[in-house]
Amino acid sequence: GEPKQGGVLRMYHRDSPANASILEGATYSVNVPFMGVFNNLVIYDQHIAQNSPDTLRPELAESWSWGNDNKKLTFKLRQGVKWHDGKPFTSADVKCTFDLLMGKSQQKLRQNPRKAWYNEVNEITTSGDFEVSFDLKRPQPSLLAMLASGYTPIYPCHVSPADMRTHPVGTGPFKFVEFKANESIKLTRNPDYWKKGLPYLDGIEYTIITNRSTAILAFVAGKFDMTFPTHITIPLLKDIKSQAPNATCVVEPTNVSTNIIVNSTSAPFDNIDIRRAMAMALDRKAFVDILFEGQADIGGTMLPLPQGVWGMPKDKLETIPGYGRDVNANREEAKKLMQKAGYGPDKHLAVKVSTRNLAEYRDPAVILIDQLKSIYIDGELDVVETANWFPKVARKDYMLGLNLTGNSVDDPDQSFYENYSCGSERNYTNYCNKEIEKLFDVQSQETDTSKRKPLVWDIDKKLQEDVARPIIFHARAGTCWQPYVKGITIMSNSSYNGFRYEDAWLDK
Amino acid sequence: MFAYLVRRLFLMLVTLFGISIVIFLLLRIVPGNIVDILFAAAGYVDPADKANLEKELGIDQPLIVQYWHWISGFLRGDFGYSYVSEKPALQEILPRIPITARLAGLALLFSVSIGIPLGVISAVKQGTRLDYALRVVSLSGLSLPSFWLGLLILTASVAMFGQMPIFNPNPQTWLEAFATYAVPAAAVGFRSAALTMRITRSSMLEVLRQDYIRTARAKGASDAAVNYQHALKNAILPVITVIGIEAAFLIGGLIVTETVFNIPGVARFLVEAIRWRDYPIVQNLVMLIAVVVVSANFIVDMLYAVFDPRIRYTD
Amino acid sequence: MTDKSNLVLEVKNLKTVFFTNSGLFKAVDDLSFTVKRGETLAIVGESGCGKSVTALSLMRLVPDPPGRIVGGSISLEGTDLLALDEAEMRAVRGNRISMIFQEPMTSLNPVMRIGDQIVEAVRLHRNIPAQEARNIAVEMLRLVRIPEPARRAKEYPHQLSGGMRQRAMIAMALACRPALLIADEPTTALDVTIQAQILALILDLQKELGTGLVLITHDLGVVAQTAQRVIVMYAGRKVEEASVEALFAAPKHPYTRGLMASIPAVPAAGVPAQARLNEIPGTVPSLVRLPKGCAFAPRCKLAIKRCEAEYPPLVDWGGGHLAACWRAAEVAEVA
Amino acid sequence: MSEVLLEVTNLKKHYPVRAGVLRRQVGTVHSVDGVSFSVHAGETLGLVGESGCGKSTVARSVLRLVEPTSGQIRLDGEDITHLSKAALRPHRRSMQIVFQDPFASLNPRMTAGDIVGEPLAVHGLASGKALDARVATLFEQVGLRADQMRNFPHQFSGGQRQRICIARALALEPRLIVCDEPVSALDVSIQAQVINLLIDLQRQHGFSYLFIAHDLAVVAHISHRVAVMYLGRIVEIAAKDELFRNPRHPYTQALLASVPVANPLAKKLAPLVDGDVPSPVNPPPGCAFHTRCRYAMERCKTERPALLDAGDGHQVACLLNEGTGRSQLAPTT
Amino acid sequence: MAAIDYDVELRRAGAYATGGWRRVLYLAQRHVLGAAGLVIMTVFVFTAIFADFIARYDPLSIDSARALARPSLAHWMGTDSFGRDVFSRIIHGARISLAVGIGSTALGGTIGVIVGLTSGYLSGWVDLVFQRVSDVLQALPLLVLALVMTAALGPSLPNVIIAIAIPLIPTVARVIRANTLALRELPFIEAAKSIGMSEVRIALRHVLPNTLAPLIVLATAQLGSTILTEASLSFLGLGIPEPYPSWGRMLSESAAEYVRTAPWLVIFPGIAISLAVFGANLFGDALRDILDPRQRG
Ligand SMILES: Nc1ncnc2c1ncn2[C@@H]1O[C@H](COP(=O)(O)OP(=O)(O)OP(=O)(O)O)[C@@H](O)[C@H]1O
Ligand SMILES: Nc1ncnc2c1ncn2[C@@H]1O[C@H](COP(=O)(O)OP(=O)(O)OP(=O)(O)O)[C@@H](O)[C@H]1O
Ligand SMILES: [Mg+2]
Ligand SMILES: [Mg+2]
Ligand code: NI
Repeated sequence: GEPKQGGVLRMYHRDSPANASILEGATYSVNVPFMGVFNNLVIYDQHIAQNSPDTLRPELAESWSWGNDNKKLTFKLRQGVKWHDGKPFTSADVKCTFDLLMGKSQQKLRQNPRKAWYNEVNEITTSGDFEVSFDLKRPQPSLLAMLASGYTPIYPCHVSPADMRTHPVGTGPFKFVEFKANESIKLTRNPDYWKKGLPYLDGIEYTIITNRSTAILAFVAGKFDMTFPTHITIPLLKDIKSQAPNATCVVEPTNVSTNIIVNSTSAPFDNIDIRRAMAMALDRKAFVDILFEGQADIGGTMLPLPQGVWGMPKDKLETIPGYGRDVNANREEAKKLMQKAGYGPDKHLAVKVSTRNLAEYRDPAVILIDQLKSIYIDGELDVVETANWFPKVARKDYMLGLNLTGNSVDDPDQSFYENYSCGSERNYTNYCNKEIEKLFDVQSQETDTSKRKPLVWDIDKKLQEDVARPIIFHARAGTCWQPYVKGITIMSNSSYNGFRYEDAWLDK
Repeated sequence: MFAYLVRRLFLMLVTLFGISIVIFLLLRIVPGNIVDILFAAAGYVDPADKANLEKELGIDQPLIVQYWHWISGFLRGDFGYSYVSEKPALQEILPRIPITARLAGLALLFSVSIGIPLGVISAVKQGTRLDYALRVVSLSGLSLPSFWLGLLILTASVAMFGQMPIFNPNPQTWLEAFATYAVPAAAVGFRSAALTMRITRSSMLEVLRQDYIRTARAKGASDAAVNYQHALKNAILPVITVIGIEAAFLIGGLIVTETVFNIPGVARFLVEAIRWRDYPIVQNLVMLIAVVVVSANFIVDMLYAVFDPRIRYTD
Repeated sequence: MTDKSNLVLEVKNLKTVFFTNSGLFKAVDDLSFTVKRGETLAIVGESGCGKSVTALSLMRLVPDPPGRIVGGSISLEGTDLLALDEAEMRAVRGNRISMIFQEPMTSLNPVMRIGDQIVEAVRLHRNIPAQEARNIAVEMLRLVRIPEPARRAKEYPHQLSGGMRQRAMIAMALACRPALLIADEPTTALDVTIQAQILALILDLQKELGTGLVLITHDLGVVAQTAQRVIVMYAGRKVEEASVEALFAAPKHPYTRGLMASIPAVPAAGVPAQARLNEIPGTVPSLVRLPKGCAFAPRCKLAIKRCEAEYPPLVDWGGGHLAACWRAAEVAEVA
Repeated sequence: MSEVLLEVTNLKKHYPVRAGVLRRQVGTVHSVDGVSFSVHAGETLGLVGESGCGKSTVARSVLRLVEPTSGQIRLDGEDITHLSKAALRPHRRSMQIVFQDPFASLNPRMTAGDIVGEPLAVHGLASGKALDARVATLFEQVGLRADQMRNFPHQFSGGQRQRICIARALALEPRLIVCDEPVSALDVSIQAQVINLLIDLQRQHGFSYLFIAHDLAVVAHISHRVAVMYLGRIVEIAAKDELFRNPRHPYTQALLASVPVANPLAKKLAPLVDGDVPSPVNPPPGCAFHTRCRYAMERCKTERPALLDAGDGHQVACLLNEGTGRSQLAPTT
Repeated sequence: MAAIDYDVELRRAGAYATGGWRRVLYLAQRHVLGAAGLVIMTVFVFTAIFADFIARYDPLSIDSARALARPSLAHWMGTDSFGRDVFSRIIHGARISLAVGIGSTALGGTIGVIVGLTSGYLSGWVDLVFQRVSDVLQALPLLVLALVMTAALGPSLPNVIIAIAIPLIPTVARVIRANTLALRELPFIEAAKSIGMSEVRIALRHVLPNTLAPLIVLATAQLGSTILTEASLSFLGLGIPEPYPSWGRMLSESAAEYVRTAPWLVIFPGIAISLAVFGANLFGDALRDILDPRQRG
């Protein structure tokens, strides 16, 4: 039927985010509840599941244009938009936001995890209250993708970053009411929202429930209208369907890849043969079968097709060593490599597989260890607490690590530069290949998507062949809501960008 | 009596001081601090940012300074600010206390009001089927992991009533209030009721062997009078001690129960704070808990004197 | 033989056993005796010979399990106690028949005021208001010569000395003016000077109230000073019964004789240093594996074949002097 | 007389009563408050007194099982009051103790043989076969069978247990055996056996005994001399005959008179003293007995009588006896 | 008076059960629950020891083809989502749970005994310090302590054992200390002193053996609670990590996802934990009755 005004959407939240500041956040625990408070310059269409350059929509910007050999991106801003505290929104706010992100302003973010996104941006300039331009060092068509991410809301100039952590002020459809750590997050309808008639909901209430069973039970018992987005594992999905047959559930990729980080700086994985053997011993399908009952994707660095925009075509994928269909043949070859390196049935290689103490990490690690047995590698699981994980990785105090890499936008620039460029903070393995880095820049500047894709595929394939960070699979997860909840679209190639909820409504 | 009180108070202070040191040091021994945790989600640690943040939070200072800073604040009632929420720690802790207190109080009530009578019955009927049955039930109470019991209760109530008692901060009806507190309290209380019952039973059995029980019988007192007036009054002493010790255990049980029933009390909050290495919260909360536990033990000692005239706190 | 109307207690063939994991303890075996109004009957014997069990049997307070009265009759002022149901028995206990226990330290409820414990004893049997009962309690404490009885009534047992506690026990036992008082080693835990005080007190009160008294002790000196009649028990059985004078003058059972000889008397002047005592060789037999014949035979100098085979019957040697020994007649001469 | 084996001079043992924040001492239990006596070689000194008057404390102090507060203990002329534990060890062989409760005095988890052999093993006097043989001899000496060595304490009767304790004390061939109420827990007929055993052993080996009991009659039978204690002090010491024939202290008299005589024709149960024993925490000033003494005078409330010799080594601590050398009290019997 | 069958009464009192096996059988009859507990414990210990022979599959071997199989003849307790045989995992889990239970009880017990003995025997300032330390440890909720400890030490089998053992120390030490203090007053200790025995030897030879009974009773009672503590830690994500098949983690993890879809994943570990703890408690209770009727706890 027609969208109806009214009602509060009740959702549970999987854990208590550190604070309410999306710019400082690095997990979708922050995005989901607070994205509705803000607007971006541009945003992915909230009702098209696949984010792609074609689904970019203006938001606070009414339009944008490329100039100066694609090195200048200019936005015309919407007029008459007000911050939740009544102050008018202007181009100054946009400049403030990006200066903050680029570390150029007086005020500092406590954490700035996505500073690297703006590496190619020289400067932000305003021209009048309602025009703002990004000056780039070189063309970077992907910048728009980053600006459209849920991670890139526009912050007001007049509120300090510290206040944004505890009491965020935005221009979005919902106003922040309160955030009680470990308890609840409450948003209420912004009656002065610049999109007339929106939002439909009177508010959104998140109850924080860390225990998954409790949360699911509560959803089944009708305490919630919706589960936390992409929080439902495949086994649980079955459970929910059996208990709440009316609920609508969707399963979508989360654009989080599960991969292996290899410490190639010290023995034994300084030996490329052993690295290759390990990569070839993987039975990716087994991972997917066990952990997702078949419902996950195998691919390279970029999210596989069809949900992914940049994924390699299947035939290309299967030419990569270790991706071939015949696992046994792969392993035979892997064994040979191992023997070449001096290992065999009588001389096993003992390896520690480090990972974080979370089920999403531990479970694949267990399977990994089991699979490595087939090529004379005796793995031992080394479970690390969250607090120790990155310091440990940074110290290179591991042999193999089982890691999850989340991609906030389905875009090669974000993925490649962040994870594989020399010196990048998130390039844990310090994989550094100048050749490939050049290729990164080439694809990055290509404005024609159809020409850019083959470039990306080649890079992706090369990365896999180099065993830079072997990708095991790309996870999927489910989201459920009660039948009367309408206007919800779960993004199929990102889990950070689809929570504006301005036109979600309740058919009750 | 006065001298005793002063001495006890002094010992309590010594204990609390010890606890403050232990928890302070333990937290620093635990690898990683709030900064690591904050950065963990981001997937990398920027050393400069990290140093900045550590400086801002004051966790780069020498331990002695940090300790002094904390403890002097604690004594002044200044609990500092939560690292995570950046709100005053007191403001975070205080509203959660009544919730846990209600829960703990109810659980204790449950434990005492079920445990003691059943313990007496089981002791008086020692060796009968009833005794066996009660003992088995109480032991099963002690054998079920409490999270498991909680989940069973939740699952069962969803399966049977399509409803579940999930925490409701503003219960409208009596029933809601009941579900909010009573069910989880019963889940925790079951275990401690089992414990109370066991202690009551063994204490009663011991007392029933005493000479003065025989004296009471020789006076012609009825079984009921002997069991409840003479025996229970004496048997209650060890029970009281155990209930005092239970106070500390209860907090542990509440951590799990609050998690399962999603109750925003201090116990679960503490676990979260430990996870976040939120020193101001953990340190102050642990101190508050310790104050409660230590006071509970103190009250128990005082109750002892009420129940047992032989104990006069002169030394 | 005796005037039945004057009898307070008549015990016939009392038999109390314990079923224990080491076997059947015949703690009291075929015991008969009587107590007259105002009379003091002493029961003596070594530790474990069944004195306390006899007392508990009279009160029907033998712990069950493991104990059980398996035979005989106990008639108190004409009613057979063993035939009463538990409620009727409660009405008798503490009322017509009372008991003072050996350990004054542990026999008082430590968490109840002395006064309240006496009040309870009174009110269980007499339907009177609390205040009146309290007055009676203070009166009883005064009767047992506790100084400042009103204050002491408000105190707890631990605040009293051993002697005072025992007095309070006596006050409690006598609160309802029972027909029969059983005192089970009432002074063993006390010092001689206090013992003398307590014994004197019990006898005074007994005279005053005309109560029948069963006094259990292992101290022949106490017996000599307090009792009119004496029963000597050995291994659960009565081996001799006589008036106190007759018994001390001429014991008829070798055990009694040995006992008397082995008790070190306070020497009148002239006892040589290091006088060896007369000892009874051997040890008291276990009540589980009693010999078939006379239980004392293995330790008895006079034992003959017959002693080992047959248990000697209790024979009246005149004047109510009963003894169970085949050679009772010769005892005096042999020693 | 023969040589002095043990000499105790002005022995005091005070236990602190603590209270307050810093457990400051707020009072003192005057368990033993200035006791002097001596035991000669081959002699038995009996020590009697009411419960709690400090008899056991004297016994423990003599053996240095508790540290005396002040005073002097000389064993064989050597002052052992302040010897270190190590220096004391050789002297331990000269003195041994037998306790009241034979069951509690035996480790329930050791066999009788091990218990008796332990002193020998500790002092390295014997081991292996020799040890067994020695233990067997000891068993025979105290009237136990050697085959009972392998039994555990609970398998023995009370009298037998006390024999094991005695055997353990004998193992080191001591010269002095302190007996702290060794027969109080025993049956009357067994008590006689143990006393006879002690007497026999003394005759054979020439031990000295410090024999503690609350039962005057028992003490009378085994002792050469008797000391009477009241509230931490010795009130009278005399040769046994002298003491019983001519008790001079009112307390001794009361004690003697209170013992029920096993003779129904001599009834005399009228108690001689009234009242209870005062607490050793606040002993009455002056003569501690004055609260219960029927001869008490004003002076008794303030003046503490010294233990003075009244002739023939008969020492009394009573103001009535002062200076006269003769009791002014009428004998009570 | 009702006729009394002496034989029946004596049998009930255990008079015929003398020596060796008969006594054991009698005690088993008297303490049916305790005997049941002993049987349960024995079965668990047995399975733990012979896990390799009893388990029919490798508890760690993963096979996607047979994931989430219902209980069947091939897999008595079904398989988990990794296709691991639940029966084999439970059998091997007995090892882990007993390792945690026995390990932490033994560790905490040993240290507790040493501390309790020393402090009870030496008294003085050693005792005073110990008292205050145990006050401190006891005022901190056990689970909080264990939580912080595991966080500090990192999740691994030995660390979990240590984390659970530490809060145990004061409990054990208190019991031992109280016992030592009581024993110290006993004449047989004085007798040992009087023959010139050294304090250490007295403590080890006379005091320690006599604290054994209460210690055993305490230990069996603690055994159960340590297993439960491990389960609770697992529930909070701090228990024994993969790949060890700890019952606590098996239960707490599958409880979330498989209660309804694959209940065997939840039922069997749940039963295993409860049964083991139940058995330990039953046995502990009976032991207390047999060994030390006056011990409370
Ligand atoms: N509750 C019981 N269980 C088993 N046996 C018992 C029990 N009470 C008494 N007996 C046994 O009954 C026998 C008689 O005991 P009783 O207490 O009557 O002796 P007693 O003559 O009073 O000795 P004492 O002088 O030591 O008080 C003893 O051998 C004892 O072992
Ligand atoms: N360790 C101690 N601490 C404090 N007071 C003590 C201690 N040992 C003994 N006392 C006190 O010292 C006094 C004398 O005790 P002791 O044991 O020597 O008396 P006793 O004459 O042996 O008595 P009994 O005849 O009862 O054995 C008592 O009042 C006792 O309470
Ligand atoms: Mg008795
Ligand atoms: Mg003593
Ligand atoms: Ni001389």
